[in-house]
Amino acid sequence: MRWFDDFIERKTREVAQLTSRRSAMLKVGRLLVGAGMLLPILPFDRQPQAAPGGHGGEAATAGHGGHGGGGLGDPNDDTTCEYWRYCALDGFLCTCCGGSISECPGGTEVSKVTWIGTCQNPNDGKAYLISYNDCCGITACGRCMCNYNIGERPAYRMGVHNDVNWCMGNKANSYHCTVAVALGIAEAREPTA
Amino acid sequence: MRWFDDFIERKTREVAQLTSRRSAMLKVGRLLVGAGMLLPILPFDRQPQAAPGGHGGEAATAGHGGHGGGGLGDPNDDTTCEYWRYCALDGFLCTCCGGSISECPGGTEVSKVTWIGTCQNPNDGKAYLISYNDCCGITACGRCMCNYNIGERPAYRMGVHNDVNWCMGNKANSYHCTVAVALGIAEAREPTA
Amino acid sequence: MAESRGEMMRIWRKGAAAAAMLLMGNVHAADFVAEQVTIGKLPPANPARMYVSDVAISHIVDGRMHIVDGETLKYQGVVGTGFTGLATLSPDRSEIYVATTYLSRLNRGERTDTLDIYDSTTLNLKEEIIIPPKHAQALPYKGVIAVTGDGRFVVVQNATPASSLAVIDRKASKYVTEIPTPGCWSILMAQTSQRRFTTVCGDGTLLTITLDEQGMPADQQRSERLFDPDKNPVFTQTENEGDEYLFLGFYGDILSANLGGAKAVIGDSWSLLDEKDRKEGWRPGGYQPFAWHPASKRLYVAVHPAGVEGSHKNPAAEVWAFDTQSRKRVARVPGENTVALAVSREDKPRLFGIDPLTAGLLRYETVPTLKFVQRQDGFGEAPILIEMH
Amino acid sequence: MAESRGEMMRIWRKGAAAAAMLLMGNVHAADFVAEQVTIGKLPPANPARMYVSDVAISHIVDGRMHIVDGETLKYQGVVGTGFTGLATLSPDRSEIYVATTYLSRLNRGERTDTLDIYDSTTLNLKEEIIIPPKHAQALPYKGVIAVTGDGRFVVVQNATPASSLAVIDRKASKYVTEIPTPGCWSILMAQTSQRRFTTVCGDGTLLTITLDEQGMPADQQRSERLFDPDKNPVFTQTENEGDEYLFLGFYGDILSANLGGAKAVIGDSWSLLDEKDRKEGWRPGGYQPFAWHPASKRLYVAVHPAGVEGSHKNPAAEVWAFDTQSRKRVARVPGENTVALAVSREDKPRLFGIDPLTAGLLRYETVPTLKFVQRQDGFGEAPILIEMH
Repeated sequence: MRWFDDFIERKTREVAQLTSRRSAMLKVGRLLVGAGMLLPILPFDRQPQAAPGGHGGEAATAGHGGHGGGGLGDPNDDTTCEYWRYCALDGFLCTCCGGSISECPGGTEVSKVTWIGTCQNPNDGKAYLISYNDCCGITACGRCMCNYNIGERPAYRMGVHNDVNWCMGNKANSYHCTVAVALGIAEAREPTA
Repeated sequence: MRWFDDFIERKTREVAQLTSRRSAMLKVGRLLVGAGMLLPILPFDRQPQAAPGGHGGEAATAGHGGHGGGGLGDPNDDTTCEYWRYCALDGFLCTCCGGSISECPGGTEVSKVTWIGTCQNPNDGKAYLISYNDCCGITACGRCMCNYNIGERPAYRMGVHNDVNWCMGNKANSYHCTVAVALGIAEAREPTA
Repeated sequence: MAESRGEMMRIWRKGAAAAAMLLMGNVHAADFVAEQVTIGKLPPANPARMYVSDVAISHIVDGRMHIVDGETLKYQGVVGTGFTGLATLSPDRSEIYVATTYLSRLNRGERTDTLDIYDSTTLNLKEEIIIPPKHAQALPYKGVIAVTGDGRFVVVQNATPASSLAVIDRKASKYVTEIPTPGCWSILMAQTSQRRFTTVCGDGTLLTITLDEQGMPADQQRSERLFDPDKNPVFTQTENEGDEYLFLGFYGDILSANLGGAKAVIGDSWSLLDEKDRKEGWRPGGYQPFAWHPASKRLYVAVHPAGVEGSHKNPAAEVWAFDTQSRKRVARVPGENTVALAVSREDKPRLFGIDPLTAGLLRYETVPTLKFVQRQDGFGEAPILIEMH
Repeated sequence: MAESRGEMMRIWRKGAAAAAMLLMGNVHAADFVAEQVTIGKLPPANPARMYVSDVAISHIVDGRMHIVDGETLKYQGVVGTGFTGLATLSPDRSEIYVATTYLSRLNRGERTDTLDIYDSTTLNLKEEIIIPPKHAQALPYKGVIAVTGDGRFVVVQNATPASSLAVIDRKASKYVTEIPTPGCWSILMAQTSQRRFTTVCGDGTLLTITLDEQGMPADQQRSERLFDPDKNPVFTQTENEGDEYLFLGFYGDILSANLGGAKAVIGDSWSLLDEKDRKEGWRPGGYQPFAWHPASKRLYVAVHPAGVEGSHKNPAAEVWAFDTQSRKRVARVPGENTVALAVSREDKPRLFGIDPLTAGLLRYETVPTLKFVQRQDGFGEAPILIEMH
């Protein structure tokens, strides 16, 4: 199984190299937020909406973003694109679709294959390997579209590519939303460029 | 065939009674424009967009209405909701989808059944029976959504109801867009209310 | 290279947890347990839970029913309703029924209509019952799909465009029969009978159909005229307390009928409007323009001023509350552009609405007085119907 | 009542014209000929006609390819591309090919992948060829579906996620074979050979595959390394003049290779950036970030300043024009947020772009100098790829 270990080692190195700093993520993130690429409805503003009843926290939904929010999203609010784990996430946040950061919404199934990002947690300064699992088999969620691409690469590097439907390996293969679970701690290095 | 003639007579009377004045249409129309009911994307502004290149005339598309237009739509511009024939039309204008006022876009088929409105032509002051044919069998157009309901009635009066898919009678039964052809001249009467 | 890629895929197929273990062997396993992805289900329902139908007309083959916690207006989940799906819940709220169309090639091809049955807690599909390809490809108005009080039969509005009703036996998981209902629309369940429902006809009468125990029509009787469809049409939406059904006229009348018997009995009617209202042209409007809370005798209506022919689906300028005993208006509040109203079944009911400009859901308190309290925007694209849990 | 309703339907089934005749008998037949509904087709194409792929991710099962007249930015029609459909045209532009997925129950159920073939004038479906259910459910990047120069074979990118290519014989209307291409992506057709194409691999090499006359792989050869995927990744989009292909690096390099032979030959490379550009952090970005007009030797690139890791899909702040002979920048104009560029194949080419903020299409003139001239917004939801007629 030596070749196998080699693969893992290479893969690990690869993702570690793609590690990016929070500062870079924020710069890119805001620009993409404005761009709204792949948005079903454009333009919009992804500021979190303060729910008048004090039950806020749900992010503005795609296409209906409020303009009442202010400032950057909170890197610790997992219903905003700016949540730290989303640095290579391209899709709908399950946290806005009835799920959570690690829970697919009811009625879905978890994608069998995933793509991997490496994101820095601003709370401990460490870089984490993040697995982005798509939740599959029911109609697209359409809420809280995010598109970050730190460490993302074209499809010739499939494991770090986010422009495919990662429900493709499932029998129920339509795309609903994406979770972001932490797999482990990676070494934080400067990104290649 | 006497019962048959009776039916036609009754039907004709019914649609004639539903005839409405342009003024009423405009009042309702503007409100509904603001409302954007059944819009895929909200809110929007249905003002026609003046295309910078001088090739204008295409109405603002659903969800992406420009705000550069001015004033009411032209009752003689069939790419705006305010076109006179659209007084009971609820759907996407085929004139914005590659078709024309009487032509379904390429790749579609014409609905076999229709609903009927009676709209006043501001150019000659006469009321016309308008047949709203849905164009069927391909993906929804999604452009130039209009929703006028003059003379429209609930589904217990199916022939003047616009909240069903009139492609239902076709084998290719998904809904793409709606044309509005003039079938004849009706007597213009005051609407019932 | 080729081999390792192949193996990579195989690793991934074991799922994220397995991949995590392997990857971590070469990273920092210390102090970190890889997270697992799980599948959620809905939290226990409260009476304010809403099921909001959305026709998604720009992608009409892919409609939805959004599930929203009315207490917080937080999104809880979604059920795909397909191409002009008509959805409702079982009387005990444990199941969601969707009558819809699937085409073999999305927008073309062979048409299959089904009654899809979902568990309302897990949102998993439990069953699919094939029905004739005639379900009404219509906007999801209240009453286009209904269930007998004992949960046994589901009745679905058909349109070809000729109107008929499909009867499905939920217990036996099979389609039973089609009942022609020419010129009539909507299904209003009797409450004191488990085998009886009424439909609203274009000549102004009500047609009551009584089923036998197999779900076959055993009796059909037509009532006296409830309304004049030319002069005073009614919305098809109804509200009821037991067998006492209320209808709303285009021009502001409340009509009534008792639908408990083999033949509907027309009750009395009254107007929501006084002389001044009429002068200002107030009229009801919307897709689900009124809601009734029988226990408190409160009726809520979405209204707009300067109503004209064709304004019957207009969004509301105001919501008015009436006491159905005194037949007096007891409150008027801003309408927030609502085109739908629904009230929760609880002692201190909450009233909900839909603002189509923003695909927004609206929450009003009704106790001590009617008051708008919350709005949350962005529930799908074209939500037009609310069913309460 | 029941009978007359039934008859009404029968009348209507004859179509609007028949109904018109009948209705007019009782109205005013005088001087009015009832209009007929007809089916349109596309007007003759001009070189500026655009085919714009839209993944419609909020309703991902129902994607589209919008057809737009580039001279006026007027909407001409649409082809449904299903669930993550990949679309392109035949070399003679007479047919549109869409490789896509249909699920038997819309978002679930049995998966069928097809190559749908449309007439590009009538937009009618001509044929459907069933292919293995492996087509890449990916964004429609340029090169994920391609056709041999003689129009015979259509090649489709697969992903399970293991990468492979599906070969379809258009003339025989049948699927031929699957060619595994682990770790590689995209299909770049040789122009001097009708049976050869190249794919870009994750180790930085190019893999060239030569088919036999039956469409079976007869030869596969891997090139020297074109790029370092870790240090200097390239976009998968390419532009070409004959067999001379240009690649664009994430950090502003133009790389080249000749793909005419059995083994790709790596050419020289140069940078778009000067010292000042580099200092300002200019980088290319987008989904189709560059366009080349070989006849005029003009290369157009969508660029943004202050580029960082992850900004490779960012919308453009500027569009830069280069002379590929002198390798000098000859113009820079506002980017209008474009994420795609395509240039028409004509003497005075027009350049087109996509602004994703507004789903807008952008038109630039290139003669005498590059200049932004028109924008029209609202072409679908998530357009990201332009193919010119």
